[in-house]
Amino acid sequence: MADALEGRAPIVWPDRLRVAALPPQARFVFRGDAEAAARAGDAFGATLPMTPCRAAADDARAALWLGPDEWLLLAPPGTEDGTARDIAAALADLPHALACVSDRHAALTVSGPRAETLLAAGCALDLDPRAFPQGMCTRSLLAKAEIVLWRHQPASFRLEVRRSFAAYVWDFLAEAAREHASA
Amino acid sequence: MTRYSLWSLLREGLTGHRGWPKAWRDPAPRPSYDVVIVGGGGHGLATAFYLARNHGIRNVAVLERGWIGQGNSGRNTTVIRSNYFFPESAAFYEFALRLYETSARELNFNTMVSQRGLITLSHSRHDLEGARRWVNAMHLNGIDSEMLTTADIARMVPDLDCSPGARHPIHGGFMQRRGGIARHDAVVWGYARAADALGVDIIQNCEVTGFVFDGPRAAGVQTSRGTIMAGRIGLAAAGHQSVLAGMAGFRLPLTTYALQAFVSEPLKPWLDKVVISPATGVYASQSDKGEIVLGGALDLYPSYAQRGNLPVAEHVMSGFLELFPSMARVRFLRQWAGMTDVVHDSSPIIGAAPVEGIWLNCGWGTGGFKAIPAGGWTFAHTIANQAPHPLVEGFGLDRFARGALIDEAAASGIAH
Amino acid sequence: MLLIACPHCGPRDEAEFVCGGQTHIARPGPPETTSDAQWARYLFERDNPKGLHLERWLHRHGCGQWFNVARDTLTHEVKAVYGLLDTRPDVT
Amino acid sequence: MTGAFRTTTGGRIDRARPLSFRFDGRAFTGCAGDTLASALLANGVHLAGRSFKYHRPRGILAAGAEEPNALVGIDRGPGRYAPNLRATQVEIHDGLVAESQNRTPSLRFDIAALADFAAPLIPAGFYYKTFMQPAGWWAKLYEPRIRAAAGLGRAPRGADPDRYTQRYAHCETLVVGAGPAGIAAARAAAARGDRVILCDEQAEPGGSLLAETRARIDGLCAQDWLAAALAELAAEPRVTILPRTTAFGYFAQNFVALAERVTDHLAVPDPNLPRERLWQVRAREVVLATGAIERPLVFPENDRPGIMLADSARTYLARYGVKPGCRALVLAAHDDAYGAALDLAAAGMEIALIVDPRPAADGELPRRAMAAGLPVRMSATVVGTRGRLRVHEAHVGTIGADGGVRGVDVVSCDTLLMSGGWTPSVHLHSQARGKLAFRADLQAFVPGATPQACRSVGACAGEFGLQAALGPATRVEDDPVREGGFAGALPHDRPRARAFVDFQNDVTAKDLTLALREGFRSIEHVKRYTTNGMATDQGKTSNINALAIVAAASGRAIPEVGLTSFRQPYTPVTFGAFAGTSRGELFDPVRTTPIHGWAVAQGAIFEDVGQWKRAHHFPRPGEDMHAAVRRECAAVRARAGIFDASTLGKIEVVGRDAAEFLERLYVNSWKKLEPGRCRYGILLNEAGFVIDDGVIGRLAPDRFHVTTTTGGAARVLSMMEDYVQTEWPDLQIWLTSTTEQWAVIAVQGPKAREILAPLTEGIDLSRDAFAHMAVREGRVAGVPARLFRVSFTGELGFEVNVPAGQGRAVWEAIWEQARRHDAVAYGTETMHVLRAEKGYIIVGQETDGTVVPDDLGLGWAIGKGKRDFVGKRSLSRPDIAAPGRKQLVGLLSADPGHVLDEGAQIVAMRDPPPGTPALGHVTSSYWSATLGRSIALALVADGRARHGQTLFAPMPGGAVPVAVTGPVFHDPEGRSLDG
Repeated sequence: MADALEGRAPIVWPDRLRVAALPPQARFVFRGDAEAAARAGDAFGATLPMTPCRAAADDARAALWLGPDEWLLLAPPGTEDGTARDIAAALADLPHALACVSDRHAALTVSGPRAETLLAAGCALDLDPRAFPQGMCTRSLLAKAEIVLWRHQPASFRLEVRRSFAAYVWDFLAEAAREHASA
Repeated sequence: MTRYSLWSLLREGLTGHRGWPKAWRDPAPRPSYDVVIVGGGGHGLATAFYLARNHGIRNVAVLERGWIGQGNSGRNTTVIRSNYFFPESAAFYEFALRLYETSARELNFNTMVSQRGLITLSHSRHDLEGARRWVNAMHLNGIDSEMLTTADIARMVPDLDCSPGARHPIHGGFMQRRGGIARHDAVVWGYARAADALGVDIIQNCEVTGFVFDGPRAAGVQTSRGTIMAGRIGLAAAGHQSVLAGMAGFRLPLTTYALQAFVSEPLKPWLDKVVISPATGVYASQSDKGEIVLGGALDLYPSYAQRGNLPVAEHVMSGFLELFPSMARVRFLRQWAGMTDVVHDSSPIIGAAPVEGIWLNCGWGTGGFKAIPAGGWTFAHTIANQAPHPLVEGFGLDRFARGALIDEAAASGIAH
Repeated sequence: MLLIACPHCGPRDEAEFVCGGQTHIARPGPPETTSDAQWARYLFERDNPKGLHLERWLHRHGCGQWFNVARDTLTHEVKAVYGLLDTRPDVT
Repeated sequence: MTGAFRTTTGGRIDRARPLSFRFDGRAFTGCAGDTLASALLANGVHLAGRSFKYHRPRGILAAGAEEPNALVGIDRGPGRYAPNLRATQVEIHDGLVAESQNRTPSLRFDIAALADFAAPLIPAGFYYKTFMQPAGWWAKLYEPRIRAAAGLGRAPRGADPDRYTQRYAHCETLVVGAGPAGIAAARAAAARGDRVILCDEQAEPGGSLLAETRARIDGLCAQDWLAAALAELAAEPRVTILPRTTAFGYFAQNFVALAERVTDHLAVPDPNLPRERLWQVRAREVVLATGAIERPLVFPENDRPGIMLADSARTYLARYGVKPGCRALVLAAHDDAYGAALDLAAAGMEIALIVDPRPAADGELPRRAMAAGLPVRMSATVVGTRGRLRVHEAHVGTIGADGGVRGVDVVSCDTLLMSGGWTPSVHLHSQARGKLAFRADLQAFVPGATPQACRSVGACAGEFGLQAALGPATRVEDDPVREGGFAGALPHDRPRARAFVDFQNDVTAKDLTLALREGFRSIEHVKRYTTNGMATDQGKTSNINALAIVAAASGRAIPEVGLTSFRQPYTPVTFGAFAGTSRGELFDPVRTTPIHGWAVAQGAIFEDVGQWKRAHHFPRPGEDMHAAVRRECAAVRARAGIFDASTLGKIEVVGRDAAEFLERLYVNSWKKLEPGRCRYGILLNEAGFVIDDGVIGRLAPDRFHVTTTTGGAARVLSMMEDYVQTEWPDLQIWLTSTTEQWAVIAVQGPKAREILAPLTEGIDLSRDAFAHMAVREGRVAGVPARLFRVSFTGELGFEVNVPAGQGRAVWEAIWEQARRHDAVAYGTETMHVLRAEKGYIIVGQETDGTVVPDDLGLGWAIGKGKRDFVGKRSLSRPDIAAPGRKQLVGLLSADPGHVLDEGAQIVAMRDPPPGTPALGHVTSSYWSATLGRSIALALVADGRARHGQTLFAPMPGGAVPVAVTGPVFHDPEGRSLDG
């Protein structure tokens, strides 16, 4: 399965910064009310957070709050059919919408001590850990592209970007990263 | 009125310029006038001038909240042109441009009209088709315009990035040679001085706070300098027209947005055309003082703040650098924002208000300056005859209910 | 750059939002009982006040939700943020 | 030695690190730490510029951002020329190349200075009064001359190779200005644990402390105390100190823009570093510690080289180890000028005379000056000076009780230092929409109430002196109170003499009074008429004096006259900083489809459609566009072609009320559409005009696959969300954008079925099982697919939707099959031609936002008996329902070989008189390979009633006759749809 960032070698400035593309991933957009979300969480295997701008994740699966009735679900590649079946079965009697969007996005990570500074070149959010702690996620803008930004580790952010914007986002980060090349 | 000329300048030069009379008087408001114009901008002052000159109505007052020309007349990018698409607009703006061409001698005040040519760039095949449709329509309307190849443009504007590798490569464009710029303050002051000479009272620091009614008919205005009765009231307060309408008890199809402009530090002559680039959302010219004048799109929410926001500034200036990559080191000196009354179809409103006794001149969006002479001329006619001037019959308020919109914005895709 | 407190996501810069203009405008209907004048007012006429303006904003690059904002068009001060279906807040 | 006027000790420059630089071609040496101004002064060079209007020789007036005269161009090689920089802000580096401006041929001899002799004839606003006769001369003669004379620096040539970046930042406390007050505020905030940003426009933080010579702070000399304080701040991890960073714009909600100059001061910049960085700071509180600007005095001939601000001269000595001259006359309307005189005298400069317009000065500094034996004359002023390229004498007179001046003495001097006191820098406070209050004792405006979380401290708040800046907790010794402050013009009895107020724009006191005489009473009018305060320094040294002169001349108090508004930027900012990385490819994202790489490899020519790159045609070797398009068209009609339609917008509409939702939104009816079927949908705005269209397939009772135009995708989704959330919250539906989830491959042509058959599993492609306008789910080339049977060409057609990640693989599999049938890949141009032959519209081409469905002959699509849908009510507005609207027709030019211009106007007469309104215009026009002739679509008034008529398209080469037909040129019965 071809990813929009295939063949992009990571940008690495040792002990400062690392920008790397992530492999393909099963993705869903789940929409429904709290009850539906709760049951979908059980079926999916990761809780759908009710707190705005929060993500719940284990090693394999994650559920990101994107809106009061909208979540982005991440699961291992190739699990699309199974996941869809499980959720459909569990919510047969509950109104909801599930759309598979595995190929809609490309994903990358920005990590290292300079990660916040690099993202600040194009993202207006306050990324200080006190304002944007681990586990926080949100849709936002990076320069001229919409992103989903998730601080999935203390010093690492995951960016989900629309497939056709992936090249732009990568090139933007590469350009902005240049000034960090020199310590 | 002492005529301005090289000779009067020489004469005064020898006597230390002590003999110049006031450009206009500073009269106290009288209790009543035949016509009261609210708004001392270009449109209001030109209306007063043409009321006096074309219609012999000289018992006229122009009421200005602050100082004349403090609104959009003094806060625009001074572009004049008549490259409009629909016959109604084309005829109107062409009339304005022709009046501009003779304004300096007409008003005996150098309005510095500079018909250096106005180029609209096409950045895609589709743009180019639009441009051709445009030019053909202008030809039918008897207005000069010509298609340009990329090579033509590169010749006329040497520093423009015409390379095919540009993010938005230039596929060509079209030019109105008679388009250009004028000196905005000179237009305001020229009309003010000429109107004053014909007996019009220009009353500054006079804010309208309400209307006086005689039954259903508006018969005067309350102001910060007392009540002033009026046979007819003309509202020409761009940026505040909705506020005035509210005082008079009606609403208008207007929304007010901030439009920013940017000026660079002065440079030696560098750009002798006006360049408009819809795809990058910027237009540029160079003033006689040498400043590069940039304009762009509206801020995206209603505003009366006369201040701009940073994202629009960034967009305009990055758009400018896409066109002129050599200008990154040049510095921007001054920014300002005007308040533009935007109408759904980007065409003006001239005609009767829903309230008897009140007449409207508004809705110029971002295109009010280039319209000033015709706006004044036709508004004066409309007020004097209590019937729309033929050129503005299509621009009445009734068009909205009928659906007879003259949608320049939709037809052109470029903001006005 | 305005700072607007999204009711769901908290304060965000204006770039994430789209302003939808005046709020509390009911769409007239049904068509057959709506006069040309009524319809024109719905399509075109707006309050356009200098001062407090009740307007709709969409958090497009955020939670995707529309909501209402009470903003001063002269100072850009955001006086209140409230839900689409809520009644107008008590601000001046 | 780095200049004859360099002191042997003192200052913050490094005498051990000489730097060579050039000014107007002449080689000079300066020291590390010099500005261009200090280095020139050290070499005895005062003449640094020419004024804008009269081209008068001008020297260095100040030591900072307020400098109006010493503007230079800096040349760092191709594309790296920067005009109009202030010599007082340019840090020198080895090899710096600077040139003066606005002079021909040279700074010392400038022929344009002839303007100075014409000065009596060209006062403020002269150009409004002349150049009007004879007609035409303005355009041909006067204006070009005026333009040539105007302007300062020259424009750079060649693209700037340097990079610019931007950064957002958030902090609890932003401190603007790293002088004593700013440092005190930053320390207090840091102690609270705040995130602090401390920015200063100068090369090193410290402000006035960098040149403080007397005071001791906590027992240390000012520079030692400063070093300690900065070290302490630098050690705080949450404190960011930004030198060379100007806070230039203050926006709503405490949003402040800073411009950081990163590499200009370096001889060899690191190529990885940006030249400048634009900071966008959101601060909980902003502390303004922007200091104050010393005020020049307005007296006759006050503009000669060698005439400087007193405290600037002192700064050059104390900070840069430079003596401004040998013999100074000091014009002191403020005690600080005495301090300057004391320091300069101590450095060995001769103080010829201190002239003080005040009747008495009994402050600490004047007393010290007198005690030190410096000659002082009270109640006196300077009424004139001499010296073309450098002042060499001053004429001093005594001010009588009546205000007249008499008893003029000539004092020789090579330097004239002046001080009218200090003007607090309230620019940012004012930008923040704070109010201003006038303080008569200072003759200046100080900050008043502010609507934002913002406070001013120190000199910019009118609180002068180190103790006031540092606060009671810090012990300051020898910080005497300084008094005085004069604004306006000093008295003199020389009616013809010129006393300059705005040095750069050559505005004199007489220009200001002339404006008043001519009726320009508002200060804004005076400013615009005289151009006072409109130079590149934006009136930093001139506004308050102009205000005072206007007030005095019109008998009003200064606050009555008011103040011109302070606008961003505080000092000029490069366009580059505003653009940041948003240049070239990053100016606007380039979006490509999953199949893009394949098209590139095939040598496709692309076109921009919004942000998308779409394959326009696929030329074979030797083919031009027309040949390629003809071949592609013929192949599709005869056999088949495949087309990348991935850019089409796609929205998944799911929920119990999905059909009802579409029913209310689109003009068509949807409730009766069976699962597995599709329909062509038309979307209007409430004004009734067509804004989008596309095929909508019903996958299940509660699930629709909606397609939109490429350009409409985002707009339509927002519009849908708008109606769902605001108009119809009663509906139970959800929307998900799937535009980028699916790659879409259109297979069109009689062979389409045969091409897909071998690749398709789980879908019966046969005519009866899979009718036109049906949708099925199955697998294509082993990939889960949604297969639509639709046609935008009039031929048998399918659109294969597969997950984008598989798009290219599936495309290549289909291509393999296609080649067996001698099918082609085709681009957007062929797509356009084929659909035009069938009279299918393209939104944005046949529509322009003023077109309703009936105009396009699409009235049939409107659901019968639908009570309402978006835009329905508008369709019955009088002028929409009225006859005479423009309707879609076909046009056939009389000469079949003539392809009309798209955008050609259509009229009834061969030679219409100018002003004849057009009947309509050509919306699409192509050569049709299928018909072997040209075809066109047009919107023409009453078009449907004109079939058979001959109309004309006026062209530069003469009018082209055209016959009006129906819009469907090919296969009107639709036989080909089933292959």
